[in-house]
Amino acid sequence: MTREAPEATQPGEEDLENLPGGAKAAVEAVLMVIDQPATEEELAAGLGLTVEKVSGLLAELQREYSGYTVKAPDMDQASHAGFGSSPRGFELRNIAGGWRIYSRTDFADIVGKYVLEGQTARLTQAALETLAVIAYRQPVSRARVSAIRGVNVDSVVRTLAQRGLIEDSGTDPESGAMLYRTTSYFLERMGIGSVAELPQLSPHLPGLDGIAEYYDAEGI
Amino acid sequence: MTREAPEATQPGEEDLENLPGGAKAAVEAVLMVIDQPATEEELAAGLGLTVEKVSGLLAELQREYSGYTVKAPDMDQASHAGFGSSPRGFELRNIAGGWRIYSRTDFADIVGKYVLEGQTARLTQAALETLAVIAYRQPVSRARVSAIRGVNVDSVVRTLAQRGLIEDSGTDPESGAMLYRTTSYFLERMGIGSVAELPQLSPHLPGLDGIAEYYDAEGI
Amino acid sequence: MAESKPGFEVRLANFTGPFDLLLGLIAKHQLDITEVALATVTDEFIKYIRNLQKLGGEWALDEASEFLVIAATLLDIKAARLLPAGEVEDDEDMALLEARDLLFARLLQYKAFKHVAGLLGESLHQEAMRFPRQVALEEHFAAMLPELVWKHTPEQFAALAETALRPKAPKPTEVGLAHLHGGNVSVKEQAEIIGLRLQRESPLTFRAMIADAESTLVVVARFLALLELFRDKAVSFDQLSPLADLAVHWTAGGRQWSADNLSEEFEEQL
Repeated sequence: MTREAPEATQPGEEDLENLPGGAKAAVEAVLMVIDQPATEEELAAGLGLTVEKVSGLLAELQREYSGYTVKAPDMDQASHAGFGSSPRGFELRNIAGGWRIYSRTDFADIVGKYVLEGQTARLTQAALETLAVIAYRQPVSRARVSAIRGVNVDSVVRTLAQRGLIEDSGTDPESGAMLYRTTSYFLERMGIGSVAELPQLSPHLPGLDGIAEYYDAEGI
Repeated sequence: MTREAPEATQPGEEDLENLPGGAKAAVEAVLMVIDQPATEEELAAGLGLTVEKVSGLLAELQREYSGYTVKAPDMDQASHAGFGSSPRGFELRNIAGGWRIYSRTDFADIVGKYVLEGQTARLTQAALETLAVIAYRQPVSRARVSAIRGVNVDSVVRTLAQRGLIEDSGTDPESGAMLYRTTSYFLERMGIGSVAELPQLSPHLPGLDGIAEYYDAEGI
Repeated sequence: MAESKPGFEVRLANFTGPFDLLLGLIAKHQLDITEVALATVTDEFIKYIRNLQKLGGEWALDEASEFLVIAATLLDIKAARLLPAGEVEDDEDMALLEARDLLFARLLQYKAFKHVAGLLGESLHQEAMRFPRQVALEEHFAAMLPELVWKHTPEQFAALAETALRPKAPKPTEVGLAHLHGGNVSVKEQAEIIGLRLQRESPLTFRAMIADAESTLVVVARFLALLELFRDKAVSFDQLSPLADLAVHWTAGGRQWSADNLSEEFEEQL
């Protein structure tokens, strides 16, 4: 195992390894108190570890929680390396660029009874379509979303903003129109790391090479 | 192992055992996401298990998290029974009859430092405005405040509650949504004796009534 | 439309089946849009929606607005398809053909977004089955937070509340809407323009009528307006040979005519 040279003020890896459970448990301890996803960089900086080390520990924890037996190279007793063969009730996921603990899907019904807050009503078809246009065309003005959907979207856009799924993203320098983009909460709710992970739009959209130019030409 | 006869609508022990990780993982799933400590009775009711069964599972989880090798009587492979010999970064504690998962005390320094990183002594503009809306429209639900502010206020409301400026004030009998009000600490910081002493607002501002119609129309 | 409900079915002389399938066939050019009796489709749809309402279906509104979007686009395409389909002879015909393709592209794009919206809905639903750990800070950590700096007087706080509670002023989007759309082109407005022009001078060629059109949309709108005027028996056409100039005659005479009397069909702005 290579040891990094921690800064003097940081707890550093050596100190952490002296605590029960070591650096891995320290990462776990922090994951218990965060209320939004933490990036590997934030965790590394807070714990005085390198990003590589933190990445490795997170991957190890993720495997342990999912019930795979871990054989870490520096552990003597693989059977004692952590969680055994059965999956835990929770999982560690990397969403919207950060790591966070979630209850496992299998227990959705049971957990749902305890966690009423934060459960949001399903979006209407109109809201979903508007959200889709904004997600794939961001940053985009309301007028352009309206033009694509063929209906006025003002109230739907307001609802999506209230739900925290979209936000203002400044104004278009040319038209002065307010532009909208999706939020990191949207990524969290979708369970993806970035908008690049959204399903491809083009397979559903054949022969539309000219459409963007059309809208641009119209100044929408 | 005795098997209980759960109510028809409850998941019941037999169903739980068919899920990955079984009843123990189900208890864990709930414990990982609840904010308020849950009693054994509450857990038993939600899971469709007997209180005895839940007690046993809680004790088992507590031991696992603390790193004792578990030898459950009905398990063949003790080494695979759960967490191995090294303690986790979290612990299961029973405080005043309720169970909740906390970060392990050994890591208090590290976690404390992580939590304080980037914390400011000042409220953000978003937090101040949200607090103002709650102060003048209390008791009020998060969804209503979101509707007034036009953005999602979930994390800001959490910050204000954490800072002791607002608190739960029961649930709305109609919607079942959690309502918030300001605290006596808020009055203290404002230097006033009661919310009645807050300066009057212009009578032209829309009250909750106007918002309610708008809000119901949105179907939120 | 979700699989859980039967969805809207169309019964026409040359097609019977789900509305979605009809759109698919048109999209794949396997069915000519000009052969679809849109009026019949609309009548059937209204019947279908009434039934849904009777059953208390809450999706009636969603489905109705979706139908309106598609039907309006189909109507646009159908109208554009009535253009001469022969060889492209000059830039003007080219522009009209492009307008038709763009309208068609708009329909395809709408359907594509509708499809991915379904995928997004599915992801959101799946993710809603996982709950993040999002607990309040443990008390001993909360106690470590720096003491709050509070320097607002009750008056300043009230001013803050005034700002927060005041209804938000319309965003700049609203102000610039007309020019953002490249100028909303209204069929009714264009009908007014060509109506007045024809009352002054008749006959006029279509070419002359669109000579001053500043965009393709205006050309399309004027064409649609002519169809409307024709239906209202305000104009008549003659054309000496296929693809020759189309001469438009004003036939409403001196009787009271106003674009306001045009049917509501083209209320929607292009």
